[in-house]
Amino acid sequence: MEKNESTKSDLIELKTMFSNDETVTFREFCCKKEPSICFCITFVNGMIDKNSIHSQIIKPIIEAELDDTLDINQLLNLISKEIVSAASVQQSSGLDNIIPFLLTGNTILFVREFNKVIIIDTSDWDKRAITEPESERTVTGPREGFTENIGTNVMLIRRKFKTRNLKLEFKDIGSETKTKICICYIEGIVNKKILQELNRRIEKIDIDGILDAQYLQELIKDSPMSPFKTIGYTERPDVVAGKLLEGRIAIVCEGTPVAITVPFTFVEYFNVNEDYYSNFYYATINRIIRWVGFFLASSVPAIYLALVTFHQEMLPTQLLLSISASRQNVPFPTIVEAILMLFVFELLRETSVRMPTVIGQTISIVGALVIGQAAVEAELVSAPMIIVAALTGITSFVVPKMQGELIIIRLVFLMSAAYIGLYGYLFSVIGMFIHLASLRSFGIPYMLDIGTFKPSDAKDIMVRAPWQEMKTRPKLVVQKNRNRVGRETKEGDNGEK
Amino acid sequence: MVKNNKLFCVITMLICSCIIFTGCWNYREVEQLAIASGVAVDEKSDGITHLTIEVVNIGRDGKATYEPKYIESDGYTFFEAARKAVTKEGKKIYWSHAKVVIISEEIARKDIAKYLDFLFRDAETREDIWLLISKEKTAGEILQSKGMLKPIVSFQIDDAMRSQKSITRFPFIQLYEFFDRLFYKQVAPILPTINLVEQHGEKSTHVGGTAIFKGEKLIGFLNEEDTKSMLWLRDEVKGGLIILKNAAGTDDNVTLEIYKSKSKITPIVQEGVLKMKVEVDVDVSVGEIMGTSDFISSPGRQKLKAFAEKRVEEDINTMYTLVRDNYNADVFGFGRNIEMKMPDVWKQIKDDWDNFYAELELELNVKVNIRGSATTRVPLKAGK
Amino acid sequence: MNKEKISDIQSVKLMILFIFGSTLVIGTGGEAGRDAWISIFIAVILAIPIYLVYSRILSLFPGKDLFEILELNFGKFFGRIISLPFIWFAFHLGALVLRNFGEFISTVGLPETPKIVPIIIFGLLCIWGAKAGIETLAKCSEYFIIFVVFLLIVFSFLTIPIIDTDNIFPVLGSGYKEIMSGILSAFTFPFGEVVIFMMIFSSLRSKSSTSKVFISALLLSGVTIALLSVRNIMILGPDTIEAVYFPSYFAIGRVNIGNFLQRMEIAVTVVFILSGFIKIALCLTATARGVARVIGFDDYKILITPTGLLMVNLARNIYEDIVEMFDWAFKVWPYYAFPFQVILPVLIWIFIELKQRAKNKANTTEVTIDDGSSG
Amino acid sequence: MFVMMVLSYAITAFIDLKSNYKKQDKVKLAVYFTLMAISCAIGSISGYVEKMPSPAEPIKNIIFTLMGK
Repeated sequence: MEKNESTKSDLIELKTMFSNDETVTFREFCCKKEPSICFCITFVNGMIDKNSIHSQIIKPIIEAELDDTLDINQLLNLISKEIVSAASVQQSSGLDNIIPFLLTGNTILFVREFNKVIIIDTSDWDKRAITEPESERTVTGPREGFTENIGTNVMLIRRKFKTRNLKLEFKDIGSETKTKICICYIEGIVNKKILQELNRRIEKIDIDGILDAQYLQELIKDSPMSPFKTIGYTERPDVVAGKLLEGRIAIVCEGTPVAITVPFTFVEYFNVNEDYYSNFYYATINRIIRWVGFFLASSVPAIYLALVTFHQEMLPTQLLLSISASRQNVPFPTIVEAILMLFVFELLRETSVRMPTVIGQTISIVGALVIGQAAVEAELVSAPMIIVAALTGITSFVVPKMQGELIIIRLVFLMSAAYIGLYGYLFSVIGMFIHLASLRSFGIPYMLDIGTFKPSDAKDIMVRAPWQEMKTRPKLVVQKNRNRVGRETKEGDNGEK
Repeated sequence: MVKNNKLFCVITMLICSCIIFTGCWNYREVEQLAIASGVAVDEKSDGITHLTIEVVNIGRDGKATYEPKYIESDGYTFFEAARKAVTKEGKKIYWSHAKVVIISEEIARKDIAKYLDFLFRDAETREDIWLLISKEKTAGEILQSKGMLKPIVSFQIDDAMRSQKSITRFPFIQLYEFFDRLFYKQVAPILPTINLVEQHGEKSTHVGGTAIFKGEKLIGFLNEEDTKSMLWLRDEVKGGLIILKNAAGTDDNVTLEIYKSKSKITPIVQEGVLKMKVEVDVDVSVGEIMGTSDFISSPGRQKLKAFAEKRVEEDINTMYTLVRDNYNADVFGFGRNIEMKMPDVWKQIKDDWDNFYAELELELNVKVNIRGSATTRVPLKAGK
Repeated sequence: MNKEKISDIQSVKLMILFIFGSTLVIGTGGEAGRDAWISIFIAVILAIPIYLVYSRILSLFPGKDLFEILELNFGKFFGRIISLPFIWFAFHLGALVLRNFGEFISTVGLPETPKIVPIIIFGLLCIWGAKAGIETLAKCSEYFIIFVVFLLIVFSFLTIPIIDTDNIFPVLGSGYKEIMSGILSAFTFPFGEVVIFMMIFSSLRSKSSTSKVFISALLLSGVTIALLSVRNIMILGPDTIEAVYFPSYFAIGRVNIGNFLQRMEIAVTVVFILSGFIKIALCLTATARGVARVIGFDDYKILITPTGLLMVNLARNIYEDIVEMFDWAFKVWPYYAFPFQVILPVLIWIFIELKQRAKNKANTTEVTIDDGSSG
Repeated sequence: MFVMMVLSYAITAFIDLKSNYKKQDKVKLAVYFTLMAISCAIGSISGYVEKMPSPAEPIKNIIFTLMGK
């Protein structure tokens, strides 16, 4: 009877543990035929589906014809195999094992005072529906995006691969939160070295809680002080699928509607899933526009400043005269003007992101009026500077994933341009190149080796080649199984013609 | 991982601190500049350089206004005078956008190179400035005339110079070409000249004619007609008009418009004498016939062609004799031509080129091809 | 000592940028007047055997740089003694290029800024680049060369309206003496300077094609420099080239297309800064490697910052002014650099070759020489 | 000037070595700081002295004597 005592104390312990917690419910009931066999189920309100508890657990057990003579194991087997009709049922024992299940929406069934319990999956809590991702919109292409639920997210990825090669490895991270993460990759394509490196880094993580994938990102990325991302993220399952096919690894993290992908290279900033869903000429043009946008967003203020304050001879005479005219009564030096305007722009951007949408509109109108028209008329800033700030602001949205980085790059460029003109600007560009060239993401060079890659690897960088031409996966990431489009596909295409 | 971003931070820090602590050496605000658009150089009697600098005065009264402002400044050197102007203007004079330098005849006759050294040496001044020789008493008064279309005289001169291709009345020479010529002694430098003409009772500028230099000294002028003839020998005619007075024995004046012109200059040795063989090949169209003569029909065109060829030939010959005999300046680059095509001969005559040039004969062959008659087939006249 | 590896193409690109270095701005072979380009062509041809010597020395000992080779062949003490002049040469060259750059900026760009400012900043940048390692530099050079080639091509096309082909005639018009001294000047600056690469090329990924790397880089850059020299002569004429400090800068400055595309000299500056950065960073790497080897360090990177700062100091103090710099570059440099670039390497090569022969005779059964210079 | 120089060198050295100071052995650090000190000294001296001795002059003289000019 020692066991009985211990089980009893388990139940009692559980009760005392959650004595003030009203969400944890204990319900005791007995079998109709044999009232001596008593049961107690416990579950967390709000995380379970009451209907299924009622119809799959309580009702069948109460009505079941149980026999008092059965010993505990037989009884449990009988209940879990013949009576409880829930989808997932398992037996367990020990409080430490039980509590995590209880807190993730399972129902725990105590039989009499026995130490063994049955854990029944009745979890059902309110989830956000699968919606179109906000930050990565697409005109064509799928409209589904990740949600906060890791199960849904993994499901969204799995649905795209109907082979057993898709491997999903689950892990719990965080000493307090025990956040579930899932490492997804495709066996046979993935680079084993990168996988090992990733696992090694995940093992090394020592943190109390992971609330968002960003925590994870910062903990496992290379060169953590670099402003550039060496780990990609996306809200879209189709993008993840694409990256998996390129041999990358995706990590889905519980509670985060994004998946992170490794390794991440610089060019991926400029690749958008839309590219693959539209005509490749159009996609190529868009990509080039994105590169130009990056250049403009990072360099326009610096170049403008350098030209206006150091290299006036480079401006055409008419332009010089009109800039000079518009700056006639402006009280600030150009550099202050530039920093001020960029700051105001970032301020407006940040405000409008945090504001409710309705007020956001007001902000933009006020912003446009105040920093545009009125500021120029009051001769606080010059009109060309408004144009520069606006151009910079708009172009920085062309590469949305890079916004944070762009602010830093822009500021560094601007400061060096203010110091020694275009020379300073060039120096900082060289500096950026040194930094980028020395970065690595999980052993993969961040910037591509132009000289060592074959033209076939270039097909998905500045241009988006048609799929018939993109026969191989990127060499740097994938070492074996590089053929992307099989021979059959191509011959089939020809046959149809 | 090598932590490069550390140095990245250093450079950023250095840049920031330098801005704060040491000030900015070349940092200058654009509105702090007095943008010079042109300068006229004169010499005062006692060897003092007198500059008239045209500065664009930018105002902003609702919308931008640009007006010329003239600063006069003296100094023993060009640079001193230019720098002294700062005290009068209050802002630093900015030279990079200057379009025009007008040099008075007086200076040019003495030694033009002296005054150009600053323009050549200074990093701020550009090499694509127009250099003009004033035919008025002082160069300053040209700059201070009133611009007809643009308020700023220098900009107007700039526009006029750029339209050279359709006028062909002055040589198209930018400052750097003049420098190249100065460095290369064998070719005599030339420059366009500028003077004032009266229009609606106000004086405005007019560019036309050529100033001929020998070395750095001005030795004479060519009028506009001769300038065109000279440009033919330099293969620089790109367009313009040929005016035939009393063409082919009639009373009518005819204007031919030049489409294309090519002059081929080769030195030849004929009976032991070195000669320059010049073949001018001009494509023209009949642009205007002031009269009723028939120059459109085939025989008429032949007549016109023969007359035009003769006229051009005469013009060139007259000009050539004038330049050769009066100035003895090889403005056509014949010496350079000989050096290029007959390096051995050149080595022999190089040192005695001036004397040799004085005897150099021209073998001229002009071919005028009438390619069309603009839009009409007949001369304009009352029907019969 | 290092695990860095660079591919053949990367090293060719590094070498091309290195050779472009300050040459594109300062110009070379100016002694030959309008025949400078002929001098450059001949210098390229004359450089081929020397380059073969360099690559032969390297390919005899794959994976080793000059300093290690010297130690192996001359013994620890003598090897280090012989290393010293090479270290000095790399150090001095880096300082010279840095100074060229400083003079260039302060002459054409920022006359009111003290010369030392751009020198220090550029020096720090090069230190950063050198510290990032030769692999990073190689990768940077791959990107930079795109910009450089793009700018060179575009701006050479833009100059077409202002070129005057007459300027290069008569060909071979200047005397043979001038052409000869033009050849010497073009050989020592920039082609012979590639001797620096012997000190850093232990990182080549493939062993057999060292000579291919050297020769292809030489030909590509040599032809480019000669063509640009032709372009400059056509635009400026030999007399003006002689009169100005930075011919390319002046040449591009005359471009004016449609009154809008004008005043584009900054393109020359961009080319200079990009290639100069590579050149100085490589000189710095070579110096630091040499010093590390001589004092017996296993990691040269820690020495980059101090040597780099010393280089900045040397660059600052080496000349009084731009006049002295050009005087020195044209009159002294050819004779000064010649021993480092030709005499010493050739002597070393002969010594090593004889030693190898002797060794081979001693054990004829084992022939392990990697004959890379035959290609 | 002198203080500025020392400061800037100290900052440079600090940032240069911050990440891997502990990994370096004593000899290397000694050489490192000696070289930094020399360069710092030259740097601050050349701020005061009108003309620093430069290797350009002697090299020029040697070569001119060798070439017999």
